[in-house]
Order: sequence, then C-alpha cells, then structure tokens
Amino acid sequence: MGSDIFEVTVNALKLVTIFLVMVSLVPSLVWLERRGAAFIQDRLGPNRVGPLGLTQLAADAVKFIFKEEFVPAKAIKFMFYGAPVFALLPASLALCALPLGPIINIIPFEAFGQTWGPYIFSIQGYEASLGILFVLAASSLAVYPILMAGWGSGNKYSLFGALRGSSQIISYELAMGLAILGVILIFGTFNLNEMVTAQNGPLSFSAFDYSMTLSFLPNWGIFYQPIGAFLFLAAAFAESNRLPFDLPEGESELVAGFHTEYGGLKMNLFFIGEYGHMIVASALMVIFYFGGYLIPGVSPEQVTQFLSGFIDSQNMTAVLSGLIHLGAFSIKVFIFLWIFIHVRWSLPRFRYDQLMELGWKTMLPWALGNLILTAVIMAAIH
Amino acid sequence: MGGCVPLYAVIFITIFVTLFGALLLFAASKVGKVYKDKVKDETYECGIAVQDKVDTKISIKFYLTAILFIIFDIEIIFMYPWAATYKEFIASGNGLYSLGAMGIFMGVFIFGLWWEIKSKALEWE
Amino acid sequence: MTNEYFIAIMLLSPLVGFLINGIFGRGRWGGYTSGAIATFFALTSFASAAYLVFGLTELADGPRIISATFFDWITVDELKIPARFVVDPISAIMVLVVTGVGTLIHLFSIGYMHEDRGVTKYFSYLNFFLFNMLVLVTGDSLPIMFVGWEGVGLASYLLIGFWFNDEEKATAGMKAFITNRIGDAAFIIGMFILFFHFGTLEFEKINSLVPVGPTLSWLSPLTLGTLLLFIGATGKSAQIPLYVWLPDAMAGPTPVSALIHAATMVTAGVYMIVRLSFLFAAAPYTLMVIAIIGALTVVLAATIGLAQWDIKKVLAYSTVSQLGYMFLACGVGAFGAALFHLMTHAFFKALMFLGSGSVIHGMHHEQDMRRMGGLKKYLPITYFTFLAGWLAIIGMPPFAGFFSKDEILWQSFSSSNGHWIFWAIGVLGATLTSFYMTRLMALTFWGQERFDKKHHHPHESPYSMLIPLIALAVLSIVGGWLGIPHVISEVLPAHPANVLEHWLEGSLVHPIAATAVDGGHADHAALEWGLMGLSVGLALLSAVTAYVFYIVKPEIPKLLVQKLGQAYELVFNKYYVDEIYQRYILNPLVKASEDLWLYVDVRIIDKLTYVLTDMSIGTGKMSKAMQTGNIQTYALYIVMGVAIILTIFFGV
Amino acid sequence: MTAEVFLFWFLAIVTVVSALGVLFMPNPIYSAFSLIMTMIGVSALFALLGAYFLAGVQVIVYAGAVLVLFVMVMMLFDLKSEIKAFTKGTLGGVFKIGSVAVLAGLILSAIMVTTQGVAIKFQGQADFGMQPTRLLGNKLFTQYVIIFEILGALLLVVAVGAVALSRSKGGTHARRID
Amino acid sequence: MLAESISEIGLGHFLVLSMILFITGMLGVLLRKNILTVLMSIELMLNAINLSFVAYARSLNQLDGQIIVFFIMTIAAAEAGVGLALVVAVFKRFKEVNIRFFEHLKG
Repeated sequence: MGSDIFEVTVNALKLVTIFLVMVSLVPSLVWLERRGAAFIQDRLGPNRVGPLGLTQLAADAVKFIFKEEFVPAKAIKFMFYGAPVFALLPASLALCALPLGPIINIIPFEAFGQTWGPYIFSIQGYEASLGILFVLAASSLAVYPILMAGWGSGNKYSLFGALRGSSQIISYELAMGLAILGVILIFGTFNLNEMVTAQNGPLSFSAFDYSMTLSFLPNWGIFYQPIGAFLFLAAAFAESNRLPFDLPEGESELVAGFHTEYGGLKMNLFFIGEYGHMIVASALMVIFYFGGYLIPGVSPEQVTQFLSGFIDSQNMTAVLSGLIHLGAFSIKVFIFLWIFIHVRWSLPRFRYDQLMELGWKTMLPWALGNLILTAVIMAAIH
Repeated sequence: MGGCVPLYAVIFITIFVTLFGALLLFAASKVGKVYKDKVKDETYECGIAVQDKVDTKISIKFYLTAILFIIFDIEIIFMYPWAATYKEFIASGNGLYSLGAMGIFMGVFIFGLWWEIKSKALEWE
Repeated sequence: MTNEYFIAIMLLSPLVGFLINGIFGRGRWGGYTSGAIATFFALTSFASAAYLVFGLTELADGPRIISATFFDWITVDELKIPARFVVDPISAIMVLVVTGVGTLIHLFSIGYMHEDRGVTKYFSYLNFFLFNMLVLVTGDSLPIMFVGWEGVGLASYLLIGFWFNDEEKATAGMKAFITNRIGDAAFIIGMFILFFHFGTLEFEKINSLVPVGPTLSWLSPLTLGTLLLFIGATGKSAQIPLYVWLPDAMAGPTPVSALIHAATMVTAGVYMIVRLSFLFAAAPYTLMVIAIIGALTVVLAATIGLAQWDIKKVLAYSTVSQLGYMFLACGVGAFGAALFHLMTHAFFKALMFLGSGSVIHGMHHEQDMRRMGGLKKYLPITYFTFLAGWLAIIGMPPFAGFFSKDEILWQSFSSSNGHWIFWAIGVLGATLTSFYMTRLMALTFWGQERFDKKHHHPHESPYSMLIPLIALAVLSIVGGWLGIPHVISEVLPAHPANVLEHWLEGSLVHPIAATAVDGGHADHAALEWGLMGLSVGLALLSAVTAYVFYIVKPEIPKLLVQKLGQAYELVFNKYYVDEIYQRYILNPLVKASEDLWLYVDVRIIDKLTYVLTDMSIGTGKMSKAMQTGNIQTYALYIVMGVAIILTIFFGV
Repeated sequence: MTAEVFLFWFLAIVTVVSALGVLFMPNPIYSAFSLIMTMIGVSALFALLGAYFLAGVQVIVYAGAVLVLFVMVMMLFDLKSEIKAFTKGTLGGVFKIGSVAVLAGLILSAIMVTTQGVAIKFQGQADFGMQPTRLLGNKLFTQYVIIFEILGALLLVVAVGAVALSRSKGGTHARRID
Repeated sequence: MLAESISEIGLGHFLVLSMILFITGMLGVLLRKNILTVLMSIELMLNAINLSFVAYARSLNQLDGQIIVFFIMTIAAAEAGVGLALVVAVFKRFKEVNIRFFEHLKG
C-alpha cells in the first residue's frame, strides 16, 4: 500500500475521504432533490431551517440517529442488520476505483527532518488496472443487500420488493454491459485512466487514411457512442432503482418495497447506497462519454504550465492542478446528478411488465445493434 | 508489490465501510429509546390483519429471468476480451477474422434472444 | 499437390451432390433443380478427370501415374491400407468413361425422370453410384476397390428397386443384390488368400511380389486367389453362372440400365481383371477358365437374346454376351483388347439403352417390341443415333464395335493362350449378335406400325435426352479409331497409329507365353485380313437374314418357331436357368436353413443364450443392491474410484 | 513477510472459513452467503496471481449471477433452517468421511511430490496491467476459437432447456416418501 | 522449513488451499441433505479446481490455464442453471428438496 508511512497515510486518507464525501454528499443531494422537486412542482421545499433550509440536513441526520431502533419480530436479525451495512459497500468500492483527477507527481521534499519521495499519487481510491471490470463486479454485488433486506424483514411485501428489485437490476445489467462494450471497443482498454487520457484533445476522426479534426469539440466518447451513451444512462437509472424505474418501492403495490420494515438510520444507510449508485453512475457516464476530469479545450499539461506561471513550488502546482481537474469532474458529475433528479420528477413510473419488456426487448437488442454497428464501422473504416 | 495496492486498498475500504456502518448502527441502537409492543412487532402490512405466511405464490418468472440473465451475462462477458483485443486485430489486419468469430457467437446470442422473445419466455403478464 | 486436389474434387464432387440432393432436396425440389445439381457435380467430376488425364498425357513415358494419398485407412499389424487413389493409363480410360458417360446419362435422366415423384432420390442415388464407381476405379488396393465394389452394388440395388412399390421390381433389386453377394463372398475370400500369400493388398506391392514364371498348379494360392476373384467378377459382370440378375435388373429406370447395367458397373469385373493383369497373367489356368466361361457366355446369352420380346431384355442379354467377349479377351491374355472393347461397348451400349429409353419414353412406357414398329418416322433422331449403335454392335467397319471385336477375335485366334475354337465361338456369337440386333431394329423402327394409334402417339424426346444420344452416337462411330489394328492402318493413307496400344504400353502385362508369338505379325497379315473379312461377312449375312425374316417375310420366324418347337421353348425360357437355380440351389438351401433353425438354433444356440441371460440376470440382481438411487452414494462410489485409481497410480 | 504473503494467508483463511461455512451452516441461505464470501475470496486470490480478468469474471459470473439465482430460488422455496443439515446414516457418513480423508491424503501427497514441498516459487513478477487480458483475448480468439463458438451454442441450449424445464408441470409418477 | 513455508508463497500453497476447498466441497456433496446445498458444494469444488488452474497458469507463465478456467466458469454456470431448473421443477410438484427424495424419481 505504499513504500513508506507518508504514502500509506495519503492513500488510506484518500480512500476514507472518498467514502466520507460520498456519505456526506447524500444529505446535500437529498436537500437538492427536495428543493428541486419543489421547484419543479412550483412549491418552496424545505426552507425554514437555516439559510435556504440548508441546516435541514443536519437536523435530519440527528433525527435519524435518535430514532427508535426497531426490529420486527419475524425478522432474521443478521440479515436485517446486515443488509443496510452491505448496501454501502458496492457503491463505495466502485467509487474508489474511478479516476477523479489526473496523476499528481510529487518530487522529493523535506519534512520532519528527512527527505520524502518522490511519489506518484492518483486522485483515485485505487487504480484497478481493469477498472471497468472492477466497477461492474462491485456493482453486480448490489443485488445482495436488497435480497438480504427483503428476506430478512420477514415481510412478504419486502420479499416481493426485493425480488422485483433484483430482477430489475440484473435485467438492466445486461444492457449496461453491452453499452459499455461499445466504449471498450472504441478505446480498446478496460482501464478507466487510459480511457480518460484518450479523450484528451480536439475531436478527430480518421477513416480510410483520411483524418479530420474538429477543433471546437472535445474528443469525447459521446461523439463516438451516442446510442451507447443514451442506453447507458437509461440502464444506470434502472440500476440505481430511480424513477422511472423505482418499481421495487412502488408504494401503491408494495408499500415501500424491500425497505418496508426499515426506519431511522438503517433506512438512511440504504439511501446512502442508492445515492452512491447514482454518483457512481454519473461518474461513469462522465468518464466514458464526457472526458472524465478533462477540461474541454485545455489539456492537463496546459493547466500545469499556466499554474506554474505564478506558483513556484512544483508540488503545489501539481496538487492544485489535480484539484482543478477534480473540480471539473465534480461539475460534470453534478450536472448528471441534476439530470437524475430532474428525470425523477418529470417522468411517470413504468409498470413492471413494461419495465422488463423495455429492458429485454428494447434495450438489449438496441445495445447489441449498437455494438455490432460499432464493430462493423471500425472494421470498415480501417 | 505495486500490483497488490488495489487488493490492500480494496480490503481496507471494505473493512472500513463495514465497520462504519456497523458502528453507526450500534451507536444508533444505544442512543435511541426502545418501546417494545406486541402489535408494533408485527409485520407491517398497511394495518390490515397480518396474513401469517410469508410463503406466498412467487412467480416463477423471477427465477427464469435470473437464469436467462446468467446465460446472457456470460455471453456478454465473453465479448469483453474480444472488445479489448478488437483494435489489435484490426491493426494486424485480422479485423475481419475477429469480427467473423464474434459474428458467429453473436449470431447464436441473437438467435437465443430472438427465441426467448418468440417463445414468450420474457413475457410478464 | 494440385493433382491431389483434383483427385479429391473428382472423387468427392459426386458425393457432395449426393449429400445435397439427399439431405436437402427431399420433397422440396423438382426434377429440374435436383437434376441440374446432380449433373453439375457429375460434370465437375468429369472436368477434373479430364484435367487429370490431360496431365497424365503430359507426363513422360514410363510408369505414368498420378496418385494421392489422403490418410491411412486401415492399420492393423501387417495390414496397412492407405486411402490412396491413382490415375494411371488403365484407370484413366475408366475414369473418363465413367464420368463422361455418367454425365451424359445424368443429363438424359433430367428429361426422362423429371416427372417422377422420387426424382431427387433418384439423382442422389445416381451421384452416389458415380462416387463409388470412381472409388472402385481409382482405388489403389483391393480393399478400397472392394469398398467401391460394394458401393456400386448398393447403388445398383437401390436403383433397380427404385420403384419399390412394384413388388416385382423390388424383388429384382434383391435378386441382383443377393447374386452379387455370392460373387462378393468369393471376392473377399480371394482377397484373403492373396493377403496370406503376399502379405499386402496394394496393387504395386503385389506387382513387385508376383513370381516371374507362370504358376502351373491348380492349388497354388495364386491360381485359387485369382479364380475366386474371377468368381467375384462373374457376379458383378454377369457371367455364367451368376448372370441371371442382369436381365431382371432392367426393372430399374432405363438410364440406370444404361449407366450401371451396361456401361460401367457391370464392366467392373473386367476392369478388375485388367487392373490385376500382372496377377492373372501369372496364373494360366485361371486364364483358361476365364476364356472358357467368357466364350460360353457369349453364345448362351446371344441365343437367349434371339427370342426375347422386351426391348430392354434383348439389350440386357446383349450386354451379357458382350461382357463375355471381354472376358474371352482377358482369358486369352489380351487385356488391352478387353479394355478397348469395354470402352467402345460403354459407348454403343449406353447409346442403345438410352435410345431404347427414348423409345420407351416416346411410347409412354411400352417395352414390348411386338407393339412397336415403324418408329423411325416418329423418332428420327433417336432412330439415326440408334442406327449408329446398331452398326457398331454388329461390328461394321468403321464403327467402334468393329475394331474392338475384331481385336478380340484376332487375339483369341492368334495368342498363345488362344485357340481357333475360341475364335469360332466368337464369330458364332458375332453372327448371333448381328441377327438379334437387326431383329430389334426391324421390330422397333422398321416395318409396319403395330401399336394402337389411338392410344399411342409416339413423340420425339426433348433435347436434354437427345444431346446425350447424339454425343454417344458420335463416340460410337469414332471411338474405335483409337485402336486401329496394324494391318488396317498400313493400308490407310496416314498410317494412324494404334493410340490405345501405345497408351497402355507399360501398364499392362502380356501373358508370359504370349510374347513370343506377337513379334512376327507381318506374316499373319493375310490370315488376319481373311478372318476379319469372314467375321464381317458372316455378320452382314446374318443381318440380311434377319431383315428378310422380320421385314420382308414376317411369316418365316413363326414357321421356324413351329418347326423348332422344343428348342425354341428352351431358348425362349432362357434355358430354364432360373428354374434350375430355384429348384436345385435355392430350395435345398431354404430347407437346410429351416432344419438349421429348428435343430441347431432352437435346441443348441437358444439354450446357450438362455443360460447366459440367466447368469447376467443373476449378476444384475446382485449388483442391484449397489444401485440404490441415492445420489450421494453414487458420489461416494466416484470418490472411492478416484481414490483407488490414485493409489494404483502412486503404487506403480 | 511481504504484502503478497500476508494477503495470501488472509485470503486463505477467509476462503477456508467461509467454505466450511457452506458445509456446516444449517440454513441453506446462510450457506449461499458463505459461498459468496468464498467466491469473492477466490476472486481476490486470482487477482493475487495476476489473473485480473478472471478475478472480475469470477465475481460477475459467480457472485453476481449464479449465486443470485441460488438465493432467489431459496427465497422462492421459503426454506427454513434445517434441524438436520446432513443426511441420515452414521455408518454411511463414516464411510464417506473416511473415503474423502483417504482421497485428501492422496491429493496432498501428490501435491507434495510434484511441488517438492514448497520448493516451486513463482517465476518473475505477474503483469498487473492490461496486457495479460489482451493476450488472453488473443489466445481465446485464435487458438481456442472453436471451443469458444461451441460454448456459445451450449449456452443457447441451456437457455432453451431452462425455459422448457421451467414450463414443465413436473409430471412424473414419483410418490412422496418421507 | 515451517517458517519458510509460511513466509514464502509458492505453487504448493495454492494447490493445498485448492485441495482444502475441494475436499470441503466434496464433503458437502456427500453429506448435505439439501439438494441446493449439494449444488452449491459442486460450485465450490469447481472453484477449487479453478484456483489450481490459475496457480498453474501463473507458475508456468502460460495463459492457457486461465482460458480453461474461463471455460469452466461457463460450464459451471450452465450446470447451475440447468440443475436449478430441475430442482425447481421437482419442487414445484413435490415441495421437496431432500436429496434422498430424488431416489424415488426412478421409474
């Protein structure tokens, strides 16, 4: 985990920070969602506690912790308690594998009476060389908390919700996997960092020994995989059980789905997991199709050069550049999070059979078609 | 041991997250008050008298969906190494071979999908 | 390398056609589609055969051979049989005849069979036959030849019984198959004897092992083996005593009769002997037997042919008789002449069968000559082509049959293995042939129209049937020019060489005693001319006689029949051979089988098997206890088995 | 003790303990969750051996698909914890355990013989990048392409068979015997 | 010897671990009463074999072992799918998952 104490600490802190940021993003997202919903529905939303109702978040957190701890008599204790804890895992594991910024090169420096370094840090929890595979593997585990919760509650509505939810997740995983295949075809790698680096620079096509550069557009994946991007987005909605795909918690039929029996903090943990999925999905969207942490029109080297114009320390420049890119990444992710929220309050819910039909009979064939089209075009233009 | 960093990190974050959640739950259970009540302990079914058995008729469809998912998932997994090497194959002039090999496989895949759709295995009434 | 591909293409393309028609075609394709497919593959085969033979002519003199070894077919101890196929001067002729005539007959069949319900099946069988015939012809060892041998037998059986709804026809198929089986058994035994003696079955290796001098003993393996092989040949090539199946085989579709039962398959026996000439040449006793059988067959079949009314039966007996000539030629050591006659016979007999097919087609499946007559007006092209075949078969110069038949006659007279009696029988046969063939012409094409004009409207056949006829007619005319005898060529302006003799030189063995006589042919020129003239003259005379009998004065035959009475009955009933076989061979066999069944099978063998079954039932009852149905117990057995195997593995 | 060694022992303990969990848990659902743990552990071991792609596939296929199916089926069956997790028959049990022990001994000695104790070390450093996966893909699509296509057909057959089976009414004549 | 075998990892370690998992799975197959657990134990055995294949692949520096593991996974998934389909078909009718029950399916 690193060669010396400094590196180990930084890496560990990175992981913890990413996780904690994810956790703490949730209240703000909830606030955003409530305000956004109110805005869409021409209401005000929470606005009493603190400025713009922002302190509502803190109040909610406190309330969650102090809520009564409640376990139904029929519940299976281990499952019942385990489910919310494990609900946190897939999203955080996946999030930690995503590249959030460029690599920071630290040249040797003096501190505490000894020389440290040189180090190479990436703004990323850990760099899994087959990043996509890791993310897919992690998110494929997301079914279990749902099943555990459904089974552990000892409630038939929970069980129904869980089965529905897991069926839905696995169904859309296929379309998602196929959509990602298009991306892999284009970039020829599983590594997320390499993907992001490949999207650097202006958009340039090369076909039949003839290349064309459109300097006003960035070299983003969306221009190569427009259908794939749309399919991925739709599948991501289903994967994170968001409207219009939130069938597992269709309250008209199933009370509240698999978390019917949950309340207080346990419920909150499920929420964190769900929003975590949303964040991961948005981040993947950005990485695959929207240039990741890259700022359109400006390469990371240019940023570093620009910064070194008025900052002496090379290390400071690197860190600052990294943070700027992290900021760019966050902005892009937030745009997608807003799309998630906006869609939730704009579209009605599917019926369950419609949902399955959409997944198997529409998205799967489309994703396949997209894949074949991509492959054929790639072979043809060579 | 550069290659092991992710493994360490993954194990670390797994344990950390699990502990975080567990501790949070533990803390919450200690902080809040608990009022035990027979009716409260019952399964929540919107206030209607509880139907005792959880064992109700669960549609075989869920299971069928899962089994089809396994099969298609593996077929998609098989496409991953292909997608990763496709560029290389094209560069070495064997793009059509690779496309053909996968074309046959995909033909089988599409046939399977078509058959499932046609045989109404994917129908949810 | 390319030659290997071409051999593979030649062999496999009919097989491909067979598979395509056989698997996909059933009930789906009409006659034209499947016929076109089958013909295409036959043509492909012919094209590659032609390419190969052309390549063969390009090769330098000496042992000219194109071969391809595809894989090792059988490897058991000493017995090593590679799947090796060769095209050498001998098989080249056969390959060309088989694929060439085969293609023409495929083409003919399109017109002839296209309305039949099982036409796809028919064409697939035809292609199947072609494949097996090619295997027979090109195979480079006895077992491979035998595979083809059996394959063509099967194809023949299937095609004779093609209209299996008719019991008589199905029975004819079975008769052919079973009669052939007798010959095949002898063939296999002969093969075994040769293997015992030589330790190999590949032609080349046997060739190098054959002793130099002739084997003058009846019981030597060489004589016995070749005799048994010859019995096999009598079965396939319809010689005495196994000829009875061929006339019945006419139950099959006429193109099949032309291809299988006239041009190619029935000549397989002759081909086999020619192929193994080095072996037969070393066994003079066998040659003698072959010559005698051949000569007897010539006369016997020709006499039967005199009294038949069915147009196809006449041709069938004619085929038997002509095959007798070929065996006669083999018997006197004139293998080249046998092959030559085989080739020309393939042309004109196929032509005549197809011609008769055209007649039958035109007459709406009427085969009885008594209800024909005067057809030349209605079927002009068929008539003229048939005329060429007729002239060829009665041996009129310069038609093909003349040269080959004359060659055989001369050889049977002059060769050291020959004798003037053979020559005399041959000439008698030729005279008879001339008579019944003219009779056939007269009854069919000339004279009055004896058919019912209200019901029969004879019509000329479509072009797909006429083109093969014309092609074969041309071949029947010019085919003989490949082997013009020296005495004639010396007279002719350009002195055309005997192409065939030159072509086969080195591939064929002359009987060891015969070489001495061959040298001074110039002295025999006058004799040869004389004999030639005599036989042609006799044939001509007999033809005229027949014309007089059946056209000028039709009452003479009836008178003759009354006069001859008993003799006519004998001939008309084919010497009662079928009845004799039935009475003295088949019935005793059936009786013996019944006795065997009642006494040996029921009393001894069944008892034994009951004891065995009781024993196995007992064992089963004992081991039943192990089979509980409990899956985990089974798993335990697996675990124990693996443990035991591992223990043994470590122990050793 | 290098990081690799520590990871190996850690993962070995995790996998073995959870494998024993599969064997001894009375409730099949807990067995299933235990098995998931084993699968993930084995996947981590794959990663330790440099087989990153397989590690991912292991989790996606086994943990993410096959065991989901198992768990779903169990929930479908509504199985309660079993009073007796093992089949009846003490003598048979002893026999089974004995045979397995013998087999285990044999396998162990085989391993010891072939690897000479622990003398065989891994050569070189495993490549942790994208390269092995590319090579794997290359090999899969050249040398093993026939098997690959056959497996495609097999999966089709399984899909069809599973659908057919799920529609069967279960019409045999077996009696219910307790 | 012991200390060394703890502090250094080689092919043998992975093979022994694989064997332990395999034996555990085998005991599960032989002893468990529930057919579902038996199926899971089979999966466990397959996993153990996979592990040794990958260890050998690493040891021999060849990728063939990994490809075979890939294939085994496919087969295992197919086997699980069909096996569970059968179990479900039996359960739907007889409500029984005891492995001993399957004895009575004969005839």
